[in-house]
Amino acid sequence: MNASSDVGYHAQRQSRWHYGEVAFWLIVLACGFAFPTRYLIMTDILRLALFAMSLDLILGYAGIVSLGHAAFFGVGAYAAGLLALHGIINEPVLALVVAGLAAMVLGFATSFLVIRGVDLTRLMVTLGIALLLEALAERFSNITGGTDGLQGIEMQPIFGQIPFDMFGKAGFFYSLAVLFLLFLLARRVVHSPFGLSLRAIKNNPLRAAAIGIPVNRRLIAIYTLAAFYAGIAGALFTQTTAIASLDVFAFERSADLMLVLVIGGTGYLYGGLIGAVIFRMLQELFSTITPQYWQFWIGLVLVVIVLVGRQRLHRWVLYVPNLVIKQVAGRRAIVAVPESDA
Amino acid sequence: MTIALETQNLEKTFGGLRVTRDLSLKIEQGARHALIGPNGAGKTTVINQLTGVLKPNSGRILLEGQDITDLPVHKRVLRGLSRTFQINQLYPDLTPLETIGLAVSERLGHGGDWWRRMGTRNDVNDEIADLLNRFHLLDVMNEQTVTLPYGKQRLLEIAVAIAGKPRVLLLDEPAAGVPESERHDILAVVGALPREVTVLLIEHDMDLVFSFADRISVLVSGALLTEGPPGQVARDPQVKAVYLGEEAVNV
Amino acid sequence: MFTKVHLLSMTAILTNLFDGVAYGMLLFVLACGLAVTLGLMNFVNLAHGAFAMAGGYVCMVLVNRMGWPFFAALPLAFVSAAAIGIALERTLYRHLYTRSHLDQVLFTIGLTFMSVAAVDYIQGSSRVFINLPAALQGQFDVFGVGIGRYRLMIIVICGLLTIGLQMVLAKTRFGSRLRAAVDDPRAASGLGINVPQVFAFTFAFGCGLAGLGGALSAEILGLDPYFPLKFMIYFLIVVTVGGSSSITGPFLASLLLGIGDVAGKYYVPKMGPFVIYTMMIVILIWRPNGLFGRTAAR
Amino acid sequence: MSDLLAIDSLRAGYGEAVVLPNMSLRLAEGQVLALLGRNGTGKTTLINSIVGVTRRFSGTVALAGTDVTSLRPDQRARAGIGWVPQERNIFRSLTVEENMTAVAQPGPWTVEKVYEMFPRLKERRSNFGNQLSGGEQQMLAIGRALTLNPKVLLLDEPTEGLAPIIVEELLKAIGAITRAGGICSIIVEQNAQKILGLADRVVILERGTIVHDAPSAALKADPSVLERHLGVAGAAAH
Amino acid sequence: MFERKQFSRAAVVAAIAGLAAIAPAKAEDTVKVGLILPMTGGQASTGKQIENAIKLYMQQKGDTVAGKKVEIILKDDAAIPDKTKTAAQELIVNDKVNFIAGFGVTPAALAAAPLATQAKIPEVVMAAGTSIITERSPYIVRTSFTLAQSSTIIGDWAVKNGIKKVATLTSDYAPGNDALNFFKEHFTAGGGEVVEEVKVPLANPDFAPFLQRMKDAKPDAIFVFVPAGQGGNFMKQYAERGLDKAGIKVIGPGDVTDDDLLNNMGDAVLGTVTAHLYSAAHPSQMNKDFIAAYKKAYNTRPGFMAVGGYDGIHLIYEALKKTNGDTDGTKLIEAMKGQKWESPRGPISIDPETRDIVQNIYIRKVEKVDGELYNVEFATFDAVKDLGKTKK
Repeated sequence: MNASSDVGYHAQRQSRWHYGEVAFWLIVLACGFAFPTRYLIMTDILRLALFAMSLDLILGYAGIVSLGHAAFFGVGAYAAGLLALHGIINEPVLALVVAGLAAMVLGFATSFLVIRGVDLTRLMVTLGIALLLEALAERFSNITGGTDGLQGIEMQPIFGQIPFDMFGKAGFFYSLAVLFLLFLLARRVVHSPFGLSLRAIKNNPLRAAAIGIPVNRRLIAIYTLAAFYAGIAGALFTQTTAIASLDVFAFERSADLMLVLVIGGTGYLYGGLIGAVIFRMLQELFSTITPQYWQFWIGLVLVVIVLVGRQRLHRWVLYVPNLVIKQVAGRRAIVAVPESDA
Repeated sequence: MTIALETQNLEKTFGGLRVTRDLSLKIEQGARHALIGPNGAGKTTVINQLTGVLKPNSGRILLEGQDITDLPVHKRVLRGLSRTFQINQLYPDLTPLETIGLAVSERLGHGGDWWRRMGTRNDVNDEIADLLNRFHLLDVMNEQTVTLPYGKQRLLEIAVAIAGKPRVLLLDEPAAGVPESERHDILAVVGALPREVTVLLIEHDMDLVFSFADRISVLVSGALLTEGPPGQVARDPQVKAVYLGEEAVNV
Repeated sequence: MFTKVHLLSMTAILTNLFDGVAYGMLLFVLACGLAVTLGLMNFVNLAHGAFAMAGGYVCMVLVNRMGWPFFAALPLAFVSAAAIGIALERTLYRHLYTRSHLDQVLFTIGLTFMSVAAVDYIQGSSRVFINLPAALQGQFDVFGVGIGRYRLMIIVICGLLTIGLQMVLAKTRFGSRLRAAVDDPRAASGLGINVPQVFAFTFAFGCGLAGLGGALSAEILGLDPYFPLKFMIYFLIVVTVGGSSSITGPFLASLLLGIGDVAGKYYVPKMGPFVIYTMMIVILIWRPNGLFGRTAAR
Repeated sequence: MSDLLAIDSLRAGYGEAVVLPNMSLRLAEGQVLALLGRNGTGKTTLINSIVGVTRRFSGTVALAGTDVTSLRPDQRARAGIGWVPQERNIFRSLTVEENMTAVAQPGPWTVEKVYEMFPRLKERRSNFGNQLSGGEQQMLAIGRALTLNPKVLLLDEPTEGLAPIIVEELLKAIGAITRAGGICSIIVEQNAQKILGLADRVVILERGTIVHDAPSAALKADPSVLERHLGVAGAAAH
Repeated sequence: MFERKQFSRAAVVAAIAGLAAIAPAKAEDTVKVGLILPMTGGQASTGKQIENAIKLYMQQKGDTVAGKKVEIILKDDAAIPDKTKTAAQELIVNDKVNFIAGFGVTPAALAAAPLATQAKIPEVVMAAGTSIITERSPYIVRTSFTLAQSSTIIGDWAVKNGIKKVATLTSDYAPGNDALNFFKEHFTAGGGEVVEEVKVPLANPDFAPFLQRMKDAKPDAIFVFVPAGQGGNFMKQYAERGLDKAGIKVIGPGDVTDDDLLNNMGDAVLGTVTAHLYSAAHPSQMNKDFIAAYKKAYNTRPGFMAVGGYDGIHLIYEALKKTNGDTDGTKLIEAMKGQKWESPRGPISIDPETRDIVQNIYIRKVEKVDGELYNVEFATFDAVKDLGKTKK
């Protein structure tokens, strides 16, 4: 049937790999070789990107707002830290997965609280959970080291072969590999019927239920998965920095994350990656220019982004590539980025 | 005749207000049944109870003889009860292709499938293509819903409900708000619904009601006033009174 | 060690209650403007603390640098914060009323960052204090219960404000127009009430209250450029726990939070903020719209 | 006599949906217009469009010769539009008296005069809006619109929920108010019989379009028109 | 619907833009000091004092030493350790700094320690005060203080001066715990009794309830340690609570009566006795000049954090002089060991074994001098080493 194969073709349009995407990842990989002196900050960007991708899964796809995503990051971070510190699991990759699972368990448990209520309640409940964990971590300082954090973490080599080095080279490629694998998984998930149903729930939960989608179950599933991602990001943080301190739970971490995702755009997975690059670059730029007052400029950027309108801004950003594509390839120009958030 | 959808002594109160009063309806298999009544008669409340959005205070709802009173919305859908909304309830960011694809996938039980990509199941694709074709949406299948003309959105609204292969379909004012020029498409599509689907139409537009329905129930103040074939309802003096206001009708 | 302290003596309980009430009242004055913007205009204004900070610094400059009497500077704290509020409302905020909560959150976090850095630039990052008149310093004893003069003044001022606020809302035409606008903005507008104007005025008033609260709180909470970030969470707790449909909810939530916080620190110092966060989560799960929120509406 | 209300080529609706495709209607001082039609034919949308709370695509609305199209609803209200909404929309956290004083504008209609007309409201003056019965709410909605001292009074199903004796008095009062000068009224009704005695003129809507516009006397003379446009049988005959 | 392909092109563009921003810095023939301080966040005042003091020193002494130009590269870490670590690595690898310096809090100083070891460059700690820091790397040297230094001394002093019962209030983090433990050890060894012990959260808005608890415990004195910047709040509420009237004294390390805030604290602070390394009232000519210059430049009084910074940069200068401009890290750290000089706080030196500071600890009492509040020194303990290490 002609129309049917046509439909199949178009339905797969989004999930097919494109040259641009391949190029994107090649460039990221190339960065690892081109800038051997900037591994730490690039690793930082990768972790942030993974963390942002986690938020994108719930915010960009399912429309769940969260001001407390650091809760899962923190659990992952402490889990990885404790595993390494006490030598429970010495192999980083295995520890990473276990830490992610720990966060995932928390995600599943708290998802029941989060799927209830309106946006504001969600913001506050998620924030509350993160703050609560921070308070707990401070309270049980005999386990967590309290305000001073876990001291003396020493990471064993990855697969027993590749040691973490001071300049963060191993950490960078390790993080990159993890990010890429999890990206592949996320990409697969969001282009599945499950992923599509999340977007439907975000767009219109009433109608989603009316075509037979078990809304709550889907939301719980994605929230749990996102918690896993955030936990992995947190565990990567601990493993690559050998630090786990209370600020992994901090409100600022969750807030920054939101900014990253919004700068990059939600609902297409690359938003977190691009946002992380731009955000860190901006932060780096501003804090180099003015180490004391960089927050002012970050704030200004945010205000401008919102005032101008995220959609319009993305259109402007895409204006030049648009023009190039039009000239070179003679194809239809990019119109807009999907943006309709909770 | 088998009964597709039935309510038994349905009661619903909001605060002290009885909005559904002892309502017992029987809708036969394959019927084209219309539910009419003046403003505030409680039609929407009845729909919401049928679909599971609201819970009745008492009374039962039976779908093909099975009690569905306590089932959540999505489970009723899976049992074959679908609805359209008076005000479009679509996914603004999704395309008609995705919207229908999703509905079909959910029905076939692939909705929770998180590994297989969309568009890789031929049975799903076939069905999507068929629906897009029937509802005149093939040409716009890759447009974002929010950008479609109102009439196309209305068609999509009905197509989504049909994609669930319902055995009973509740149509809530399908032609509401559609410009005159696009109205014809909607009426044609509604008229061409397969006979095996039982349709309950909630409608103000009497032209549409009388051209479509083979049976009409009149709801007043939450209670059933009368029921019968169109001719009989049209002649009913009580109905006349409700609509024209000869006398106040006490129920 | 516990045995040596008579933790459960009547005076200890009363002193804690007094301190808790004062703390709660302060939180209320600081946060009630946020309840207004959130409940009335459905606008998430995370920059609310910035207005409080503005009021605090204005008061500090007037008193410490220009030698104004403390009580003369307080109204100025109100006025300046309200003026900044109305200026921002007219130029920036009103464009965002119809935007998503996420946009509002980002925008106001951005404003908060800017205010933090700006105040740091102008006034430095050290904590500042406002020179108090001698009459407000120290404590006096009532049947063994220590009554702090400054806290007593806070209770008096904030109590009067709360009563005044309630009176304005309940008894004046503006109050009834405001309530009408909240109840049903569409009908209110169709019946001749200029809803945006009413809201703008209310917004400015809320900012003014925050400014006043900022000036009053410098002594107790400390005033530095990070004030808006540090206390943002407290304000949000007050508003979400109390519900934002009336001022009674936030008022009671503030008292609850104030007393709970003080008692928590006194009796279980190690548990610290744990008590409060748990309380908030439980309340929000039990009643997603807050203790006194409207459950039916929206 | 000049037109107090003039609607020209108004196209309006909600969101993307167009309910009134092209509405033109003029109303002179002292006129009482009965707006009839089945459910969903756009009666309330027409009222709401005059008030200014619908989406306007094109066309104009003028009040006493002044174009009010670009005015906000509250400005229109102050310019002289008194609205009794279909859902009554009583402010529930305001008392009966506050419901009126909050919107009142100077003029002959004072709260006291409203109390004279509805003594029941006076008894309940300090009750809150959400404590009133349906009938009381209806009285209050009308009283509230009157204290605005409007030039155009828009009543969307004002008799709904009122006892017959009150309905009669109310309709009489509306007639008297309107004819006392400086005012015109539009009453939306489902129950045509109730209102034919009062109205000077009857407009019937179908799918947002005027299908009948004539003096009410003509309609009384020929009930088949009503049957055709409002009844159930009329459609069956198609 | 957006076009994925085109979008990912945009992603590529963004990535390239990102790359362009990361441009490697080239090394020059200067001496670079990477200064990592909390310039934002709750600890910002610490960072600013140190930065100010360093700027002042370089204005006074010029920015060349041993023929090399000294360049300061300031990075903000907001007192968050992972940011410290990233900043330190960036500074070492890209900016090729010869020193890393600053470090507002202990975790920050610790986070940078392994980098200092591996890169073999000196880490000059100018603020953080936990004993263990200098043990974490042979390249760490400290010009601030340790809490053990002052806490033990005030513990001994208290017992000898008629204080028998003490309640303690300390911030719940490593320096606070150091202060508490060293104090307790010395105080109880001398026969004193700790009747109440409260650890308060580091970020703590209101001391009132804790203070009430202190008051109800009826001690002779309260031993207090709160981080620099919070002392003002504490003292205010101490007075408000009427603890001064109840005859409960405040003792502790000098953080609580930090000079830069002291003047705002009100008269209740009068009579507070603290043990500390520095007082703005230290009666040396050098200190008077330092204060005058600092006040002139920044219009505020310097606190002990500023002195830590001032001495820190001095130590860097001196080390460079000694190596004749050689920037080899190992040589520099050797040059730093055993350095002795006169600081605004008095005579100080670097312990050649522990690389920690050896300094006089003064017992001071808050008094009013010319209408301003000062910590007036009345007893001196000479050349105190860090007892946290000498014990081991």
